[in-house]
Amino acid sequence: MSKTGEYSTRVVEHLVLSRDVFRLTLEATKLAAAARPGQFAMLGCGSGFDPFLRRPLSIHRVQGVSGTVSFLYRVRGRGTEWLASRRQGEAVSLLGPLGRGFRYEGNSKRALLVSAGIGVAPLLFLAETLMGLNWTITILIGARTRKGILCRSDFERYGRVLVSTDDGSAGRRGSVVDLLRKVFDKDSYAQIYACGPQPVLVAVSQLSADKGIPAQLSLEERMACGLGACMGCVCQGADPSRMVRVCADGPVFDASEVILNG
Amino acid sequence: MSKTGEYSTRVVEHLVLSRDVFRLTLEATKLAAAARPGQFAMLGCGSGFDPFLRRPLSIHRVQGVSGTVSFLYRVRGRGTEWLASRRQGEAVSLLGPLGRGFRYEGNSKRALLVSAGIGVAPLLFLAETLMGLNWTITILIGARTRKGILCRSDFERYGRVLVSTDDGSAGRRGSVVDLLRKVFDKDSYAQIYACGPQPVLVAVSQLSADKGIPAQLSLEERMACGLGACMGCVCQGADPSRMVRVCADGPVFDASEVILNG
Amino acid sequence: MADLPVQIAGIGMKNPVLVASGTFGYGAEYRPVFDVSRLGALVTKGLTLKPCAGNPAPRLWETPAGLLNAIGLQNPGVDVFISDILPVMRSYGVPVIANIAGFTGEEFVALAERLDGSGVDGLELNISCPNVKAGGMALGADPCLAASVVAAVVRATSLPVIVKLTPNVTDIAGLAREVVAAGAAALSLINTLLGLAIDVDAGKPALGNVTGGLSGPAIRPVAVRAVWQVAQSVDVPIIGMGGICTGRDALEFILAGASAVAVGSALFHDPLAAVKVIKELERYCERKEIGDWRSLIGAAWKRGNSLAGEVR
Amino acid sequence: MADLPVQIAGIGMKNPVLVASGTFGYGAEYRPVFDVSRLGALVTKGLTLKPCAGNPAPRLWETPAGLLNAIGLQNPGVDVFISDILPVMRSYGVPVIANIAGFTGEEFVALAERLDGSGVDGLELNISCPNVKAGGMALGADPCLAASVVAAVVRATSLPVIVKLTPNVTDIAGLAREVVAAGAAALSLINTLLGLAIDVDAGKPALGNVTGGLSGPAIRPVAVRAVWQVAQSVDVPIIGMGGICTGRDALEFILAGASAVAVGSALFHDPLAAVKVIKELERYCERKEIGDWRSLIGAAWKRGNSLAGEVR
Ligand SMILES: Cc1cc2nc3c(=O)[nH]c(=O)nc-3n(C[C@H](O)[C@H](O)[C@H](O)COP(=O)(O)OP(=O)(O)OC[C@H]3O[C@@H](n4cnc5c(N)ncnc54)[C@H](O)[C@@H]3O)c2cc1C
Ligand SMILES: Cc1cc2nc3c(=O)[nH]c(=O)nc-3n(C[C@H](O)[C@H](O)[C@H](O)COP(=O)(O)OP(=O)(O)OC[C@H]3O[C@@H](n4cnc5c(N)ncnc54)[C@H](O)[C@@H]3O)c2cc1C
Ligand SMILES: Cc1cc2nc3c(=O)[nH]c(=O)nc-3n(C[C@H](O)[C@H](O)[C@H](O)COP(=O)(O)O)c2cc1C
Ligand SMILES: Cc1cc2nc3c(=O)[nH]c(=O)nc-3n(C[C@H](O)[C@H](O)[C@H](O)COP(=O)(O)O)c2cc1C
Ligand code: FES
Ligand code: FES
Repeated sequence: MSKTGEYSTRVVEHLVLSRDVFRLTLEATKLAAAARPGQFAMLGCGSGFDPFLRRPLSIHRVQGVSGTVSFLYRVRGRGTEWLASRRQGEAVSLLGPLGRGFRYEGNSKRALLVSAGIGVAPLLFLAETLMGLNWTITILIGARTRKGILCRSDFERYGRVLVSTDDGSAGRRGSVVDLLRKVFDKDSYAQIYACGPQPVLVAVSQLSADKGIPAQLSLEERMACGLGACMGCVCQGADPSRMVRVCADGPVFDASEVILNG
Repeated sequence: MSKTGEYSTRVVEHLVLSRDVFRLTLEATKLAAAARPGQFAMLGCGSGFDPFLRRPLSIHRVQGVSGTVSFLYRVRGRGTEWLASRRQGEAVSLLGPLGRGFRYEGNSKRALLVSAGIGVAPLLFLAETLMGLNWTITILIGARTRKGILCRSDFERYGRVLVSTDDGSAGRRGSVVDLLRKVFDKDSYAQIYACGPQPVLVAVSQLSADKGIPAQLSLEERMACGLGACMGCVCQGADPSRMVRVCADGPVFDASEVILNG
Repeated sequence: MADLPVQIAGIGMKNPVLVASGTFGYGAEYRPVFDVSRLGALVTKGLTLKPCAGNPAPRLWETPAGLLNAIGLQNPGVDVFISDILPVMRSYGVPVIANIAGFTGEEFVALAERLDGSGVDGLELNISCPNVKAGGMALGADPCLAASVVAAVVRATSLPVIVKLTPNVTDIAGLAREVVAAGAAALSLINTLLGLAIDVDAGKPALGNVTGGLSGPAIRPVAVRAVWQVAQSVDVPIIGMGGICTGRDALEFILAGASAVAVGSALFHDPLAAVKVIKELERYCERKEIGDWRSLIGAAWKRGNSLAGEVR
Repeated sequence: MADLPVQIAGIGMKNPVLVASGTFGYGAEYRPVFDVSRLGALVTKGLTLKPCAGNPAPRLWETPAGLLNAIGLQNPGVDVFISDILPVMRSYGVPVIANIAGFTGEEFVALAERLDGSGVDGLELNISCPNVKAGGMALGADPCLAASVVAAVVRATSLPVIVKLTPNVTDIAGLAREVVAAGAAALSLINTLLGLAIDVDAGKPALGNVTGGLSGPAIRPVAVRAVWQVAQSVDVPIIGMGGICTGRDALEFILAGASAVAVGSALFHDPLAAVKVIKELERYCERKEIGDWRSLIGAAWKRGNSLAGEVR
């Protein structure tokens, strides 16, 4: 974390992946050198004081050679909308890398990555890193429809990819949680890594407890400082009297460290 | 004024004339058809609610055939800075045309146009219109230095252009007010039209009163609605108990209608 | 499109979207831009007994997501309003609410008497203007004084009396209770927040009047809080205002307890804001298949009653 | 570069730019981003007698040019602060001001006693937090209660006592006078404005605590007004805060009467905001060739005395 800093970066490439999903690549040499999978950055979104807060986005990919960092994001509201209007060569302010990322432990070096929707964002960087460490990985990607399955071919470079869609238009019909249960019954893993909507995280957390396999979850909360200073982004810790900060104590938590609601 | 409306326009051309002066041309057919010299528009400047207010800019030029309207502006603060970042094809919201423009009266059809700095903006549209009405015009343009003299060649199409600069780098050395006094002593005019900083307007007003030649002044005040509704943009009327609205009663006033301070 | 009828203080409106006093002139000013008869009701610029020249310029100063103003009630006076302006306003076929501002309690009564039978549909008592030295906020921030003025006006007129409150007080709910007890048929909230800006280049206050009133999106959270607190404290309808720019913003006020909303400074950002708010409310009610939109009023605290207790 | 020294309540600072309590943690959090020893002084997150878990999530909600928060004073308690955190804070070589929050007057006294001799350079009494049910704003909005707490704390400690005021009152200048009469050596203003937002999709308040405190550029005009009014009413130095993002913003507060400023929410928009404010103030003083920057304090009303009378 010693390279955490405030950087003024330039847009190198900005791709539209689907109607509302974009991949933004920024020139950010120091960030590229310092970033670890699961960490995030706070991006300035807007020209005046409205929107006021920066937006947290996971580090999706790092190209050490070119010194670039990519983010994969879905346009949700006014901040991401503004971001989507940035063109090549324009400036984006960025604070990062932030937070505690994924940890890689376990003797079997077999990992299961579980994601849904835009939740794939931090897992691509993780998959690449795990492959470099000789892990064997299986990646589950869920979405409502075929179009919602993101980065499938990117992930295929790093491991086995299994897909599910609610409408069956790609992969297995059903939710990624169903898929997860199926896969789980057959194989064994040293670690589960998950990122996605709350129900997916809750299911992974449950399964992790039931089967005694450690899981790491990437959480989201509204953030102001991103640095652990404001106490704004808390989530219930396992010790009920303790609120943990998603930005500084996370965003990646062991499933056993937090109590998810919902 | 019946065509006054709120329009979503597109940038057709955006030229940098000098370090901080831009000419913005928008596709705005209805505005082009309705606009009269001396009128202005309120332009939305910003993507969120900050900056909050629209910026008043004079209509600089109208191309009826192509249905475009041009604005000539100097970057002063955050609103015009944002405007300057708009590129071709991007949208700009605009309310207009607004206000009471210049009036053309007088039997001699001889007009003197006086401006300094960015004050040339509304006078170009006026000059073109007066020429169409067979007026003979003299245009005085003042600035601090040579680089500050704007639109000289444009004006030369419509009449005689005399220039002054504080440092003597173009035209006569001195202020446009000195130039004005000189020109005034020699020739006679049916009307003076002036736009520029307060001291220029005060001098023109004074001269107009002294010599008994009517002058029309284009005033500036901070504005919110631009429509005469909020009473925010007032200036002291000749009747001291009456405050006049620059946006609706002006922005062009007979020098005798208002009391300028400064 | 969904119907959005509402009655405020006995004034029937075809929708709950009004304009905020002082931001819409007398309606005619906005006619070139949109059909003002689309609105639920029109609210006039503050009227005084005599013509009023207002404050010295500058009267406006932009602030982050907001605006400071110190107009100082420039208006032609109630008599010219009744003779020259009101007939035009009435021709739009929309209820007209006269916003009145006395510099003393007696002036409020005199204004109310003058307007009784004039053809306006209701009165909005501006006992909350931060931009005048007498009357205005000084009067409206003191619950006893405020209540006595309201009681006197209610006695003096047959028109429905809406009272507009200032947020520049320690306890707006307490103030609201006093004013309602004195006979207010509805409340408008909020008026502007007392603010000041320094023009750093000039080294002095930016406004001719020194202080001014802060409005616009910047103040919306304060306004929604005021509506939330007051709606749970009194039984009269509330016209909510303060930074409303979109249908979503209007819904915040309605869910917090407002029976109608007014669009003010947003018109300066987007002159079509008020019509957009109407359309967005209509669309919301259709999409959510809401039978009577009035079921939304106060729904944020009526639904989960556990919430309701926390704030008072 | 120009020197910008100042003394606030006897605490010497190399420049008048502080950070606002609760936005800067305990300093260490911002160390990766900039050298925190550049600041005039550090102000801690609000400390309570016992460890405090704070309010339920969500605690943050963005608003136009602002932020609503309802943290509820999450902190490890004063004892852990003294043993584990303060030594680190002191190592930066910058004065440390402890912001303390009691839920009762007695707790304020106990906190002050605990911190006396601990190594902090001063106390900031947070009698203005809108996010706790006891103490906080309820206490700070009542001039008598506030004065009695201040007097008790002043008696209990040898540390300089700075009192932080809430803007959610009818008469902040009157409140300030009471608190200064009770012994406050300096005032901090303003704390957040009481606000509320509705999450329209959820149909209920956006914050876990229902109401929250509004901060950021949105509230700046209210804060500058408060400083302007209070500076002309009392003779102690004022630390001005509320939406300060740039050197120009800081100058607004200084010209209005603040002897120091604090940067808070602006850090969320731009983590380098506080250092930028320092640099911009230095550059301003150089460009304007100002000998002693303190001549700027209150210059907006000291210069033209005719202005000074208008607001009180
Ligand atoms: C650690 C972390 C990593 C994230 N990584 C990604 C990513 O890689 N790709 C991606 O598409 N999204 C990611 N998100 C979610 C992303 O931050 C939000 O979608 C985004 O902030 C929405 O901003 P907006 O202005 O478009 O929406 P608005 O709704 O207009 O935002 C309003 C406010 O709410 C906050 N907010 C809204 N939704 C969320 C959310 N889900 N989580 C946190 N704050 C939110 C915004 O930051 C802002 O302060 C991440 C969130 C966190 C906390
Ligand atoms: C009728 C009219 C016509 C104008 N025509 C032109 C023109 O053709 N070209 C041009 O360059 N400028 C023109 N101006 C001035 C122009 O409106 C301002 O320069 C511009 O608003 C500055 O905005 P900003 O955000 O860059 O500056 P900021 O200082 O950041 O603006 C802050 C606020 O002050 C207002 N403001 C600042 N300066 C002025 C000013 N001089 N007059 C009115 N409001 C001001 C802004 O509108 C805004 O509300 C005109 C002004 C008026 C009233
Ligand atoms: C320029 C201006 C003039 C105003 N004049 C009046 C007035 O005459 N009477 C009144 O009761 N309120 C007046 N107000 C207050 C508004 O009616 C409204 O209460 C306030 O602006 C908050 O709403 P908004 O944020 O939507 O503008 C005025 C506001 C502005 C901005
Ligand atoms: C997230 C957050 C936490 C805060 N916590 C405290 C606190 O613990 N004690 C306190 O006195 N003020 C607290 N404040 C108020 C700030 O210190 C400051 O008074 C206020 O935010 C206005 O300044 P700003 O607009 O620059 O943020 C907090 C503000 C924020 C935004
Ligand atoms: S966002 Fe400030 S502590 Fe996490
Ligand atoms: S800007 Fe509103 S009256 Fe002129």
